[in-house]
Amino acid sequence: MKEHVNHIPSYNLIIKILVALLFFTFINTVTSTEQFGTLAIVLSLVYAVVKSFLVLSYYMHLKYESRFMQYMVTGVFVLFTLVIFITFIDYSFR
Amino acid sequence: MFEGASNLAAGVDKAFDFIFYISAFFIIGITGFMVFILFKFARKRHKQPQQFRGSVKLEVLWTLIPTIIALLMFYYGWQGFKPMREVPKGAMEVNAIGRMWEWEFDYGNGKRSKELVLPVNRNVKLNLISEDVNHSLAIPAFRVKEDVVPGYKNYLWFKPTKLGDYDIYCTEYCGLNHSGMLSKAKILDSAAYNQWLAELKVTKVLPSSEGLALMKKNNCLSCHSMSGAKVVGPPLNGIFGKKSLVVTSSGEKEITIDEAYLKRSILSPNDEVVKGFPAVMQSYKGVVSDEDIQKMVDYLKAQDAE
Amino acid sequence: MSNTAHHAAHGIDRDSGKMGMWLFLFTEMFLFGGLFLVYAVMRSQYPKEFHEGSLELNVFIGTLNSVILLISSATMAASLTAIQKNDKKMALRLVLTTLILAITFMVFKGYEWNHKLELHLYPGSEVMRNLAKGEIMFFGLYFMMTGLHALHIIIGCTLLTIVAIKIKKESINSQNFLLLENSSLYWHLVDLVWIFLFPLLYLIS
Amino acid sequence: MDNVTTPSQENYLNHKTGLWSWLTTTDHKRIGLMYLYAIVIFFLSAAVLGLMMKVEKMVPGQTIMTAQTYNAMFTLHGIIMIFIVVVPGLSAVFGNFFLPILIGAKDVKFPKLNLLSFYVYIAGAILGLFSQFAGGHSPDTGWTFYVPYSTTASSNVVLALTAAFVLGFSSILTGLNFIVTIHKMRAPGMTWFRMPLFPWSLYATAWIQVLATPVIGITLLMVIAERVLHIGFFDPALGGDPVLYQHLFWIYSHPAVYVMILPAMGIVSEIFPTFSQKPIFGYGAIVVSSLAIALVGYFVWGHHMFTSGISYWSRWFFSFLTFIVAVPSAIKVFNWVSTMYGGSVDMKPPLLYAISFIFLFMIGGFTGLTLGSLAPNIQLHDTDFVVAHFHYIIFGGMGFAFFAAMHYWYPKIYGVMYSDRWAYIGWGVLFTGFNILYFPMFILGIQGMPRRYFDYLPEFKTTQMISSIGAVILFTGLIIMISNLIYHRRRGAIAPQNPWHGVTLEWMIPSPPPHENFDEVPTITEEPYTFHNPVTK
Ligand code: HEA
Ligand code: HEA
Ligand code: HEC
Ligand code: CUA
Ligand SMILES: [Cu+2]
Repeated sequence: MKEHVNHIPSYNLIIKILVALLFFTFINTVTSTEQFGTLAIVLSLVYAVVKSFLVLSYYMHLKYESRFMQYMVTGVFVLFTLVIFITFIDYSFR
Repeated sequence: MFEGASNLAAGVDKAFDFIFYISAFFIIGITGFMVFILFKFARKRHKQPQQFRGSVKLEVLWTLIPTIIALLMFYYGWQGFKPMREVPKGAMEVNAIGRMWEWEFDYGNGKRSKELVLPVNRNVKLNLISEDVNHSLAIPAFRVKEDVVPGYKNYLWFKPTKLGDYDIYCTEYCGLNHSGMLSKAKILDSAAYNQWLAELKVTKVLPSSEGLALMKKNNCLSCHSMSGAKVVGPPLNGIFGKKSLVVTSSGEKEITIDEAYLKRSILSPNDEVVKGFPAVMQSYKGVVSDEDIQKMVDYLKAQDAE
Repeated sequence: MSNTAHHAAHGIDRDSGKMGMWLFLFTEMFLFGGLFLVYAVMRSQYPKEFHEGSLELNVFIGTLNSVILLISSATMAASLTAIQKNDKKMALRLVLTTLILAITFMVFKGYEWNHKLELHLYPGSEVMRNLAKGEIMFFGLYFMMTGLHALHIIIGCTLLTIVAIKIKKESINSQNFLLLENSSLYWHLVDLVWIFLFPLLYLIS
Repeated sequence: MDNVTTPSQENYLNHKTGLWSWLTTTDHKRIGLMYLYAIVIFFLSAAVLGLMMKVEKMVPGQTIMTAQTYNAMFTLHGIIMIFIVVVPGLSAVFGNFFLPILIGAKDVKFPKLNLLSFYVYIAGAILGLFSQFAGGHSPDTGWTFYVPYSTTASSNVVLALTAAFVLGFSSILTGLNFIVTIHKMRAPGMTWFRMPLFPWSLYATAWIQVLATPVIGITLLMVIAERVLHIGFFDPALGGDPVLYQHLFWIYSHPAVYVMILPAMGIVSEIFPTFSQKPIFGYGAIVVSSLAIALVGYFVWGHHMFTSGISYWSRWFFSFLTFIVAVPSAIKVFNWVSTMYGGSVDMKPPLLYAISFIFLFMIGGFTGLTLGSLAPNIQLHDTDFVVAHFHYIIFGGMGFAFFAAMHYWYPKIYGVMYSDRWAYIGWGVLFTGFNILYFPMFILGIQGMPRRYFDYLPEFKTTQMISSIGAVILFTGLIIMISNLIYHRRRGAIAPQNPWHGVTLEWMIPSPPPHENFDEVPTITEEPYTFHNPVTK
């Protein structure tokens, strides 16, 4: 196991991320109050995914974590998506 | 498998036999080979264990061959299953109703029967309706089985090909008397069938099914059946107006079941206990509103005595 | 997981402690994942009723709470930076800010729930029983999901309190801050869940 | 090498004594043993329930119990066997005891968490038993808790559900602990591919425990919410969906069956090389197939629901994947058999059990394929055929692997030997009884005999009778086997350090192992299962 340098995210970075997160939250409320139809749900999910990506990489330090952890977290999300997808093989073809 | 009596049997049996023979081959083969090894390479006889660690060729071989066999098995199973979901046009429809713990078959126009009577060689579609919990309608001789799920529109179809009586089971666990939820499928020739249908009495549809819903909701049916079966408590179908022997604190007496008695039985069941039953029913005073009790009693009153 | 710090004394290195925490977070993801699965299925069955149901929710409070949680996530992340920079005071202050924000979140949540109760909108109520089936489902999910989330916030608050005390006592310091790190991971997860809950419950028009 | 440990030497058993030292221990070996005793006791009590069900079914009609009791009985039997015995089973007992030793570590990574998960387990188990006896009816839903019955039944379902929830939590903690342990605690030189196969199988198992168990947790919580708070997730009257429950339940419970069998496969993978004095055949293939089973096993849950009205394509998909997941099992079977080929095979009791494992697992596996096939499933679903399938694969597979492990590691755990002669006799009776008990159930199932039936039609009389007699023989066999082990615990001859001439790390330390396993941490320099001078005396 190699010693990796311990990254400490600066206050500055933390605030930048916070601004981005708040920004997406704000847009989200806007795009869903207007009549965006089914697009609204898609957009909401896209924003949520972007936001969670930010939180995971910076606040939860995944960016500085080992490759293995990054794969694992991605894997878990992929696994969950697959489960939903497979369940819908049932529900969409009823 | 044992002899089938519907058009679907052949497909099921073919897939089953295919898997069965292959399995038998592998099980006997591998076991035989193991026994051979135990004999040939027993420590008594074979003192120099060879130290090889594997063979890529063999690994590939025994990945590929089982994959192919498995896919073949899948294919036969699928082929046998495919027709089961394709109901031919013009199949006659019967509603199969499952409730704790009986089957009822509704031929339309108020004609209901506890047994499934069908003409031979005609396609039938059974619409599966549950009035309470999950059940499953199974007729092994026809190789059919589908769950009867409340709120679901499930169905099954088949074409009976042989005259005779066949067992119907409930195969989804549905509570106390699950194993008693049996019936028969009677396959007649069409003349006999038509005559049977013509003679089938029209049962009046019960007025307040709200009462029944309440009884389910309050779990009355976990102790009482509406089919005449003795469960924990006495069956409640058609009891209104009948005579009943009850045990009170001052001894046994015979009463006629009237509205007042029904209410007393729900509010203070242990004052008059039906003879032959344990006094385990709890009072529903304060548990169920008077209004609801009235509805249940009305329902019990309206039940047709059979 | 609250005793990971204790293990630290016995040589639980930071890497292992964090890995254990991540594995635990995976289980949390699947715990909520089950609910999201139910949500997805039910939404596909009753799109209209879900829309109707979500109109009943207070978007303003929802948004406000989102903002609060995001900020609290930032302060938590910052406190981890602070402790690593050996700024004990700052770290403590940031953890306490997080705690206060968490409590504020709960107050708003409580207000929102209370409002629902006043309208007799709760599972099993008469009003609820007379709604359309899909709406009953929507509110059922709403209560279950936000309820479970709130439970996590409460657990988080307890954790934060312990962390604050330990920073104060300097048993969490710039050399040994695994508990703070793991608590902040936990806190971010709670935030992460809300990032999905908020649009799905409040914003689906 | 065969230096005999004198009992006076300090080891984990006499390192500290007294009940308190056991109850508060963080030694993985002691925790493993405590699990062993708890699990054996629960196994025996649930097994007695199984026996009683068989006695009830000896002849048609009511004999020794009412339908109500019968239903409560198979529910309790199922809950104990699945959640309390076989899911934790091998990993909690032998995993705890041998995982650290096999990878050359002094303990698991989080020893206190390990103890905590033991107590969580005990709490869950007690809650489960309590649900049977607390006022009201005992739960009678079956271990699957299908809604809407489980949400309307008047019995103590909530307690039983909570029990399963708590037990799941314990299982998660164990899994988590093992993953970190395997990642961080391997001895120097022990690369991933120098790790023996039992730790590998535990690794795959642990991932399933971590990633699948929470799903059952939330599902059971939803059922509890439905019963207590009247939220109608699954109640059609409130817009819910009963089949959705089945999806959620099996998303966990299918992977759970691999939680049961994977460690069993790991154990026999240890036994075959030792008793053949020959390296395992196809080490890499066995590792990969374990991981493949864990991964693909996640996606086949729907094969339990083929008749519940799921869509056509859903059935197609699940059946297809079910056949795919059988292939890695096939690979393992071929590799085990090939391991013995060319070896110097010594038919000691552990090997006998391992071989019976292959035989019974094949029968269970192939009948699983029959069930996974769409058309036959329609005929066989929820019949005694399914009951026979899973008893063959759980009891015949996992159970026999448990017995194999017991006989294999007994000398290591206790430092004494059992009687080979009685072990053979016990095996003979057990194996015969087992087949007489469960094989007829395949036939019953094919003829249509449904499961969870208190009573049956007269046409099944003879077959039921034969099967019940099998249960009694099996019972006798178990008693012989267990008595042999218990009897020699105090009176057995002192065991050498390495009675079977194994080459994995547990045989390099004294029997019983010292408190901290290794005096100095070993360094690993070669592949596992390397027999430099095979001993074939
Ligand atoms: C340890 C537990 C365990 C294991 C490992 C398995 C393994 C398998 N199971 Fe089983 N199963 C259960 C425990 C288990 N099962 C339980 C408890 C139930 C009932 C639950 C309930 O309803 O209460 C159940 C029910 C069950 C059903 C649902 C039946 C129904 O209710 O309708 C199905 C259907 O597909 C199934 C299939 C399989 C298959 C295909 C495998 C496969 O993984 C088997 C693979 C093994 C082999 C194939 C044998 C070895 C291979 C060879 C010798 C090589 C040759 C191979 C080929 C040519 C392919 N199982
Ligand atoms: C590990 C899993 C496991 C094991 C080992 C067993 C073991 C046995 N089971 Fe199993 N069984 C299940 C798991 C298991 N079962 C599950 C999950 C179900 C499904 C439940 C459901 O439908 O929800 C089930 C269902 C089930 C049924 C179906 C009920 C029905 O559908 O109607 C039956 C019926 O015969 C049965 C019988 C038996 C028998 C006779 C044994 C025998 O093998 C037991 C042998 C042992 C003994 C006979 C006793 C040994 C005792 C001693 C050695 C000494 C005792 C001394 C003291 C306690 C002091 N079981
Ligand atoms: C715990 C099981 C149990 C439950 C639940 C239960 N009962 Fe009963 N019931 C019994 C038993 C046992 C008897 C017979 C002994 C007695 O009269 O108390 C009985 C008797 C009765 C009788 C008298 C029948 C007769 O033939 O004289 C009526 C009417 C009745 N119950 C209605 C109800 C209703 C309505 C409910 C639900 C609201 C209900 N029961 C719930 C067990 C139960
Ligand atoms: Cu109806 Cu079982
Ligand atoms: Cu399965």
